[in-house]
Amino acid sequence: MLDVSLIRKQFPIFSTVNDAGKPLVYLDNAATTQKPWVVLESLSNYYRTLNANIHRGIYDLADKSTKAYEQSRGKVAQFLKVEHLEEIIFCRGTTEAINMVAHGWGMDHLNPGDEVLVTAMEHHANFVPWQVACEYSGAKFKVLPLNSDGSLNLESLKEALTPHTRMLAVTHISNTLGCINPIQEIVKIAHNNGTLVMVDGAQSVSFQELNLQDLDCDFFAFSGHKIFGPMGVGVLYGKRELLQEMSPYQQGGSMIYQVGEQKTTYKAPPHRFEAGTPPVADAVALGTALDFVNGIGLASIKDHHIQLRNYAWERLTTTDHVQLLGSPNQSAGIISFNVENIHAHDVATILGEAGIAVRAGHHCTQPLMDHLGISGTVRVSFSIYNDFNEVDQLIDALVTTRKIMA
Amino acid sequence: MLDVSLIRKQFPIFSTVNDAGKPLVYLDNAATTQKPWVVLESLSNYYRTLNANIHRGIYDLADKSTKAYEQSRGKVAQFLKVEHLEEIIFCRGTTEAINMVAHGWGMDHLNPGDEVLVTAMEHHANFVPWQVACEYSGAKFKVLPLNSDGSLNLESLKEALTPHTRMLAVTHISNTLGCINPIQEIVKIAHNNGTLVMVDGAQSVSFQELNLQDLDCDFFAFSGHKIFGPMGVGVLYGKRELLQEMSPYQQGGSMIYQVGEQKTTYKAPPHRFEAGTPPVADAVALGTALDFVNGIGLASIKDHHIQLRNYAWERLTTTDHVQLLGSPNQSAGIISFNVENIHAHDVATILGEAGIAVRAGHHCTQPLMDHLGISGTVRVSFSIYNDFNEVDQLIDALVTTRKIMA
Amino acid sequence: MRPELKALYQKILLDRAKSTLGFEKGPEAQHIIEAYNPVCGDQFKLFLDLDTDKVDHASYHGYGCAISKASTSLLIESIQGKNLDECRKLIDFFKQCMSGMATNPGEIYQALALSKEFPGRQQCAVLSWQAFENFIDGL
Amino acid sequence: MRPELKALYQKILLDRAKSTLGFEKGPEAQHIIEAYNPVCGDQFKLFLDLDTDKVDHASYHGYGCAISKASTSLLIESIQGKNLDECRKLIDFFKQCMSGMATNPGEIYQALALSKEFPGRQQCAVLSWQAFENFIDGL
Ligand SMILES: Cc1ncc(COP(=O)(O)O)c(C=O)c1O
Ligand SMILES: Cc1ncc(COP(=O)(O)O)c(C=O)c1O
Repeated sequence: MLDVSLIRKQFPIFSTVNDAGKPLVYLDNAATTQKPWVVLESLSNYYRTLNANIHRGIYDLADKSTKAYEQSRGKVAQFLKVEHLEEIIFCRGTTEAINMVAHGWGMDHLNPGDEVLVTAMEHHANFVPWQVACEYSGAKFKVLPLNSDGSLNLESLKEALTPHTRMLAVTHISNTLGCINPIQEIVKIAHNNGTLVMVDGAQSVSFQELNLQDLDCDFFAFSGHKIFGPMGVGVLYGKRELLQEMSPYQQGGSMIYQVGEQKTTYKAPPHRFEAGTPPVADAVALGTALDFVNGIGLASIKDHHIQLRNYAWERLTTTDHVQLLGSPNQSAGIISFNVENIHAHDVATILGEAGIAVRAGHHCTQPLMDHLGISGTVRVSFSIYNDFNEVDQLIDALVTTRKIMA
Repeated sequence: MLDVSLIRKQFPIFSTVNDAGKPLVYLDNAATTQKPWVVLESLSNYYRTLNANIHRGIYDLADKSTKAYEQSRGKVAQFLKVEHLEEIIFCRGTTEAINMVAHGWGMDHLNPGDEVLVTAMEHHANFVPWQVACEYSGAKFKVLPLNSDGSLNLESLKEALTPHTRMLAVTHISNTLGCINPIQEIVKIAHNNGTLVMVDGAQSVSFQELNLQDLDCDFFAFSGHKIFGPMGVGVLYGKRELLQEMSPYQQGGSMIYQVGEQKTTYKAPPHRFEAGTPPVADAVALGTALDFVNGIGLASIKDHHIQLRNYAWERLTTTDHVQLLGSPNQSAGIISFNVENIHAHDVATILGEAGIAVRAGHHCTQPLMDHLGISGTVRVSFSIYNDFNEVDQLIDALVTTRKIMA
Repeated sequence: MRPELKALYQKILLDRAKSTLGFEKGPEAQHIIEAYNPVCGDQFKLFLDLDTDKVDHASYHGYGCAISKASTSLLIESIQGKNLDECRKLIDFFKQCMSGMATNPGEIYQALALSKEFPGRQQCAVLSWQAFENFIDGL
Repeated sequence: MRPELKALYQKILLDRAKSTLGFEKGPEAQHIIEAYNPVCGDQFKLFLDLDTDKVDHASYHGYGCAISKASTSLLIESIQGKNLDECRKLIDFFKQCMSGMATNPGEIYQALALSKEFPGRQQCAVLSWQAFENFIDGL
């Protein structure tokens, strides 16, 4: 286990208390993570010493600002183990990254007769943009059914792929159930079929070491705010050859080669996809967040997540009236459950009163809820600053919940 | 004039020096403004005490975070004097705001036979998205020619509008020449013709008091980073009736009403247009930046800009070999010029060495450069922390430039 | 734990949430009103038969948390047999209770009003009432 | 002001930038290479006539700053009459000069190399050389 007390000291938010005076037990890390001092300092330092618009100015600050921004791109490239810097595009987050592909790539490459396949466990961000892209292009939108426990079935996948399937959109880790999809295998199956793969990495990037060259996926997206970085910045990775032939999703300053009255040409990637003033400070601070993660080590982080998850799964299994969803195998630090006859929101309110922050609802995965035949779940999701004691507090609060709601 | 020494104390960047050891004379405010302590503190405070994902959580932090975000929306609404909160959409900046309209609105409302009119002084951000939207929709893209000094000609505008003109895209203030366009009059002319108006407010929002109800424009865009706020956040204003019938430009979490396997419905504005995790901290800090501006007062700020501009214009006029562009009337704190026989980049490098940050180039207004028959300009742009003495330093450095390059 | 939590989830509210009073599908009803909260997925259908301007029969179906169920059940019971003017008065009274300004709110209304003390829960209390008000306004 | 600035804008570079040597349109040339910097708008056209693998005639036209003009003029002069192998060696030599690793760079190359001391200016020095290298690589 990580030294949690040491880690918590680096996160200022843990000195706050809630309205009921309780200290924070933050178990909503799949929604967003808390920020360490170094990231806040990085943000502030940027604005105090480097702030200038990038890629256009020929004075000191503009140059330093540009370098800091591009250096951060380098950190992301290393973090994801990708070969070419220009395969890393800064954007607002996972949602925008996927929209850039669904609409930017989709616009030119989807036609009537084509098919797009998404799994039924996708977050709305990797579901609805494809649905809309299909609507506009006339392509067929297909949803891959899941096993009854909500996990992916590779046999169904093979069956669902047709010669017309141009794109498979699949999440690396389910944000609701925590199950980890075998992306490498999935990509092989898809590529054998001539199908590209868009991987939603929102939940995997802070859980395990990644090597996109090994995964061999065509596109990959993640959000800075889910890996201790600021909100408002995220990353789209795309294979060089694909980005080179992809239309820009947005047009504006910094991405233009030459503007003519009737025709405009664009720069090469990555700049083609970064129109206008980007969130420079946030991008720089994301680099700092990745340094922070590397400092702890993703192997230790993964181990920490899994230990917490196993302990919580075990304790929840032996807690009366708790119904766990998903399966404990092959899964990250995310658990969904329900308490018999008590609505998830009522559970969350009572936990919240005890200072325990959990999420209740459909977690932006309505198709998965439909598949499981439920309207929502209570979800706990762990991070490096959580410990066993917090799991115990969760269990106690669930017992209290039953008492109050009985 | 504002009390510049007092104001400068609030901006930490002015304690830095450049590589040559010179203190910072920052005259590139049209590109981005520097940030006062209160804004940095607001950012940091958000992450230290409120950080949580918004609109979805039912615990303390999530609630406070959501309230801070929505409160900031209220501040923007007040700042722009708009009637309805839901007319304010947070996005990354001016560029994204315009893309949202060009593509989101354009997709449903532009058809072959329709026309879009943009002026030749537009920033690429209010030019290229319309060009592309026309390309996709089959509408005609038309560029309004300017007077020889680069200013707008209302007679030409009247002539250029046809019964097919669905949209007029026009900047409030030219980011290259500083000229102020009479938006209220322009909107009347356009509306009389049944044409909607998209106003690029990137340069006006930090210069003068705005009342969008009086201006009566249909869409208005600005960037937080040009008004002392963070990079990565900006605002699109749209009239309620127009937003209500507008398709979302991006799809994802938080903007969805209900997801079905074949059909998805969306929330009402503004949430329909804020897919995924927004830059919450940046939006909150933008609210703080607006408070800061209100504290100084836009009337004083405008006066300060104009005094600096008039003084600089006068001094530049009497400096040998300086060719001023545009006209001094009706213009904001932005001046473009060239030094005879010396390329703008060489000027900027020598000024930069003296600690004076200016911009050189086409300023993302290539169509305007073509119109003026030049390849670029040196641009100085003022803000609240600039003073007459800095203008004098600029003039001295220009004399030095001539000496070095002679 | 603050006393407000116990006062919110008090017996009268929980009993109401569990009661099956008025919980009944009415697919043939004259009017079917949807009350849906996209944030949490709570979803009720209100089934109404009007006799000119009087509520002849009302029932509801769907799912939601204890607060939204209790509140919906209360609504359905309260409007039974009322004319539209009375319904409007009832809605006003409900709003007053929720804002703490009613002089004599009654136990269950008081409990519902406490929802605003808890992050994101007030919406649960007002969900069906709002949908019903929108319906009446649109008549 | 640091001495580097004066050393960058020294007489030999400024003279070169102003010289009209090789500054001539060649619309009929065999090859027209575009050297364009989208950041600043600097834009040159290089006009080349090749005789099998030898540069028979070279000229350039366009506009840019003192650094990019001097550098382009130097390029055009240097490749005149050279064969492609020699051109490649020249490019390598230029790169070495720019990185400060050439043993005997010569005054004007040294001046150009100083561009990297100034924000955003190195691109001006290498613009045309890069375009020319890309052209040769693509032959
Ligand atoms: C699996 C998954 N995909 C996409 C998203 C959307 O990320 P963001 O809101 O940062 O764009 C999330 C988080 O909400 C997620 O968990
Ligand atoms: C007039 C004008 N429009 C649009 C923009 C683009 O703004 P942003 O880069 O913040 O999207 C700018 C600034 O670069 C501008 O000056």
